[in-house]
Amino acid sequence: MGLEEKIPSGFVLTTVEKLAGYMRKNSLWPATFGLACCAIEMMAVGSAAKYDISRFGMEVFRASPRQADLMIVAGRVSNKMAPVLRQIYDQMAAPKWVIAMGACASSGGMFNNYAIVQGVDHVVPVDIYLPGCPPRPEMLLDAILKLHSKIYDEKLGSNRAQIIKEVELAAMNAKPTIEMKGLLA
Amino acid sequence: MTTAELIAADSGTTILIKALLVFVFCVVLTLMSVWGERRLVGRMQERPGPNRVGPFGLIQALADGVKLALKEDLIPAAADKIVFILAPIISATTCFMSFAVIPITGEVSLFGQKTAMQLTDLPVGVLYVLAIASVGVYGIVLAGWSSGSTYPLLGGLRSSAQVISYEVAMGLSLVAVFIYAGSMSTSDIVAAQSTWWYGVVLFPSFAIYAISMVGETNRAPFDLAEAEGELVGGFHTEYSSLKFALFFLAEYVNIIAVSALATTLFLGGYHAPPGLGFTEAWLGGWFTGIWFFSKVLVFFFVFVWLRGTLPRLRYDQFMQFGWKILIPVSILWILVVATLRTLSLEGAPRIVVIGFASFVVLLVMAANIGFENAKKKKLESLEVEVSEPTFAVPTVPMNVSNINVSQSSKGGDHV
Amino acid sequence: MFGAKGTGDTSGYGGLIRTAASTGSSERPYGSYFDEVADDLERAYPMFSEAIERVVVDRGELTLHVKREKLVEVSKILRDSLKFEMCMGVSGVHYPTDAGRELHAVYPLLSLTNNRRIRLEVSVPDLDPHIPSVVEVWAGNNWHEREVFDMFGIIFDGHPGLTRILMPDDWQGHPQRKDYALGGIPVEYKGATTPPPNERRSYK
Amino acid sequence: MSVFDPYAPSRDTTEGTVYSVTGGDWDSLVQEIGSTKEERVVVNMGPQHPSPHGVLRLVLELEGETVTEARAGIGYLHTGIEKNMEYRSWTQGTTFVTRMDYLSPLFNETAYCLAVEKLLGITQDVPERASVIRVMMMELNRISSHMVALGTGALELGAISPMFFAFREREIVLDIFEMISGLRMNMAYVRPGGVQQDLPEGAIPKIREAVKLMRKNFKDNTTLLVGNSIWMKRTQGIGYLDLAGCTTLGITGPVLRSTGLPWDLRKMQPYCGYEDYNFDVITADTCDVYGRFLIRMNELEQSLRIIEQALDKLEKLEGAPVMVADKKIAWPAQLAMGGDGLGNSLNHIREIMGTSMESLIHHFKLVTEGFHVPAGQVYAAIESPRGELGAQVVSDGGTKPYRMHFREPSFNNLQATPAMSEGGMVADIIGAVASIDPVMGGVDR
Repeated sequence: MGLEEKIPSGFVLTTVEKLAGYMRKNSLWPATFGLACCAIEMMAVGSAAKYDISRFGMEVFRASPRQADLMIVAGRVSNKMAPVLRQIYDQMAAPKWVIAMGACASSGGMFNNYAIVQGVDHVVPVDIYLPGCPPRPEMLLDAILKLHSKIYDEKLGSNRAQIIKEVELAAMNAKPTIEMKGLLA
Repeated sequence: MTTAELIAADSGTTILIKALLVFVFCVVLTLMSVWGERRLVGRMQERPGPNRVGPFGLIQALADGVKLALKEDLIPAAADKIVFILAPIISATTCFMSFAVIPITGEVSLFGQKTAMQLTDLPVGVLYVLAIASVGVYGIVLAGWSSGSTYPLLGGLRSSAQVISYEVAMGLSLVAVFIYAGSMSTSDIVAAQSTWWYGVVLFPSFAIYAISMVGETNRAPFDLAEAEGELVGGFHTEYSSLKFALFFLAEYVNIIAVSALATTLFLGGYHAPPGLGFTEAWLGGWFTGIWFFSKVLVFFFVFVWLRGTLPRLRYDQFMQFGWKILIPVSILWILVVATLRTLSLEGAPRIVVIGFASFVVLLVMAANIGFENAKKKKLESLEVEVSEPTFAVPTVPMNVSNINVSQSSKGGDHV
Repeated sequence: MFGAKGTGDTSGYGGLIRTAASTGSSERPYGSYFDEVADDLERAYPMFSEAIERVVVDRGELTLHVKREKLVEVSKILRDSLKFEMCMGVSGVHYPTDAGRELHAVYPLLSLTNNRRIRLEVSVPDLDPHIPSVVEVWAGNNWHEREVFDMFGIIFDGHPGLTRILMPDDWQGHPQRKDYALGGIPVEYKGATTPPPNERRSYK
Repeated sequence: MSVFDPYAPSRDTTEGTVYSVTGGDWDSLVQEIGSTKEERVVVNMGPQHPSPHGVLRLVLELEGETVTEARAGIGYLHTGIEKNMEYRSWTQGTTFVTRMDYLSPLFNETAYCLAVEKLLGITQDVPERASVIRVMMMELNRISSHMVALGTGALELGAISPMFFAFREREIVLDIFEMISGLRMNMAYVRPGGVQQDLPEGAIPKIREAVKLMRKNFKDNTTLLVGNSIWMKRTQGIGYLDLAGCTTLGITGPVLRSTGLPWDLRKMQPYCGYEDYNFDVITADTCDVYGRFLIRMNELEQSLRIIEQALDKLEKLEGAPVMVADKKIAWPAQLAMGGDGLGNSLNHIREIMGTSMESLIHHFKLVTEGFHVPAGQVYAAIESPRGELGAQVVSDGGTKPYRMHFREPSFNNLQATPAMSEGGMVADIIGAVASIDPVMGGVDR
């Protein structure tokens, strides 16, 4: 997050974007953030030869959030854990991504009660929601690959600023959820 | 013409080219070794390892490096800023410096000029390497101290204690080499090994050096300064981005550096293994570099192998091992070597030398037996004192078929 | 046929009326090893009839209802004389309709020596939720009592450090009491909302 | 704090002063504590730390590398499962309990179902085939659970490879689970009255093959660890807890057996027909981390023995029911895949929709409302991989549990952390906690 932010938009920037995207997606170090059942499937992705996440250069599960790029929130987040989760997210160095692994992390799942945060997106921004209770290791691999392509296409510098502007504009003009009738209209 | 004289004749351009080559060699070898380690460990654990980035995943390490460089640079609020920035720089620069005195090839021709792939040849080359290595440790210690958090502090403390004790063992293990080679210059030591490698002649020294070099580089099973299980990341817990990359780089360059030193001092440096001496003239002497590489890679493989196999030692056990075993053994060994050397230099008859050697061997065996007996006795006398509990402890009425696994062999009824 | 008698609750959720379960006292002989346990206890503890309110044998399990003032004494006797070396924790139960004895604490005991299990039960009113702690008898009950305090608000007098254990320190209320709603947040989906499960029926 | 403060009262206990803090009185409190205590190094491990299994928080007070005080903080995974079950029918309860201790889902389910069956008074009516399947599944589960314990335990002591070999074994077991129940974890396979469905075709030979393979593979980890002098040094004499300590702390499972007491509920208070199987209880008398790991390694072999005997029994019981005969309890769905790849057995649907109105009503009532369970309270305990797992169930006669409480072995055993680790080194704490093998999902529920 330094020089590359200052390149003017144009051919050079798009080339740098591609290169940075390629390097970033291929060296996506996850932070160890296992919480519940999903954590075991996450460990299986890292430790069972059958799935072997190391093929994508991701076996470097960093214990220190400072060195991690990806936080896989694997499992239910309780009200007591939420501040800790946020702190760890804040300790990570940008650019950083979050996968909400499993139904509980995505939406609270079957535990809609006093103890559980109803979706980790109440606490940190989420890039990929992965359904399942718990998702199979193959599903986690798929989510990671989807995140890879997302990272690869990510924009830098002025291009990024442009996109942020557009997204914010769209959000301003969007109807509130309560007015979005969808299928129930 | 000795290597020192060869190098002294170098022109300025040659020196520059050589310096560049040494640097490139280090960086490339580091990138390859990061990849190689992950692939090798993968094979040991029956999985493929990184294989998606580039052919066979070869540029995996490059991707890691570039990514780290593109990350946000964090400096914790509690950190001592100047030292925090300085620490990785110290680590990364010093690790390269020791390569200046490592002889990588024998006599080669570089753009028509006869030279040897060795940047400089100091008369006290090995001492220089040791000194540089000690400075490098400051990087780790300062990183731990300046981070302003407990894990790095503990990591840094462990590291300083570790390096002090293992540097002593390492230095002592080299004394025997100096005695035999009669020189502290790396090129002279290589030249002195043209008939017998010191790894064979001075095997105890070699073993001690090999153990302490693992301790010196903070690698498993002596990776206490990082100790992911206990201290998260140890000294580099608070580091991110390029600063972390520098530590990462330093770790691997250090591995290569100590391996290169081991090759130079104990495995005949760039010389071919016995019986393959004729290859040394191939490619105008450059082939000797290949022998050097292969020996370094063997050491590197052992580093990876250790990591794949062994658990981590505990801090106090590690220090005990250093101070109570490695250092006393080194000192005794130096005494023996010095005596033998003096005897043979004084021209004592061969029978006396052999007699002395076998006397020492017998002495060591006797000491070992005595030591084992003492250990057994100590184990027997070790009675745990248990105060009587004030409440009921269950008596075991059970006629349950059970196997007590701590009492070795099988029991119980296998119906 | 399906057991829906009396309440007329055919909602499918059986959530209209919850009555406290209360099994009456059992008479001797209790069967199994229970008579022996009761005899031993009576012998070792002369104030048996004062301390034990009721003896219930139900589904092959013996429950001794103990007055709270006598709990620690009875526990010590059970541990030392009757060899119930282990207490498998304590669990709270909240019976809001059982006036004067709303909160129950249930202690399952295990004897390794005799391979027996019994259960102690103590009940206290909502307004005075104090029970003497048995941590000095069975140290392993430390966390269990903290959990019951956390979840039911029963205060264990003499506990070495009675603080919340599962919920955050600044949490309000005791979540597993019956008067505490299940909680959760209403889920909003394109204009339609799904209330938390305990509010899903209009009969609430 | 001498003056009573209504907002931040404090009282002195043997564990030190306990403060109740509300609102903004932190500053005064911190000041007070800061003025009285001497300076010391306090390391806060967790709740997110690579070692202490999951979200356990350890607060350590250090003197150099020596731990002078250790306290465990839990609750970071509190899910409110016990409360949530009070709002679901008895059958739905298995779906919740299976997610408690996620490394041994089948044990949670079985403990719960045994308790419900006891309440219903149908313990004797559970078909034998169902019990045998339960035993087999539980023993497979014990293997997968012990494998994770061994793998992560070794990883925490710094050895990385055993982890991979352990997960290789675990995958074999999970494949069997998937074949039988359709899920790798959290399968809600054991139901009150029996099991959810019968074994699929060809399951028995496949399991036999897996047993053979595992028996061969188990040696890998044993040879990697036992006999490795570093591993021995890191485990022998570490985390000492003797029989007196275990009983007073209520500790069960491998930790209790490492003191030499062969206490195993499968032998002492058999359930699910465990009295009909031949196996040995594994004990050690070293009272340390080494003994506990050795017990786990050897229990794997005993589990394989039980599985083989269960398979023999299953072959004899081919075609027998796996659910109680009482239609008022048995879940009506005879699960089978329809032609569309979804749903229920076509025959079942044809019967309830076409031929019998009563069947339809019955199905509807049982699935939406669930069955009633007579009022009362019971405690059912089984031997989970971590110790005694007890289900304390109270029913008020309704279709939902009135109160559920689980006596989790991890919750109880974790209390031994200070006793095992105080006075040791920082690195020993990791080994001691690993030897307890706590699963935070079970601890916090």
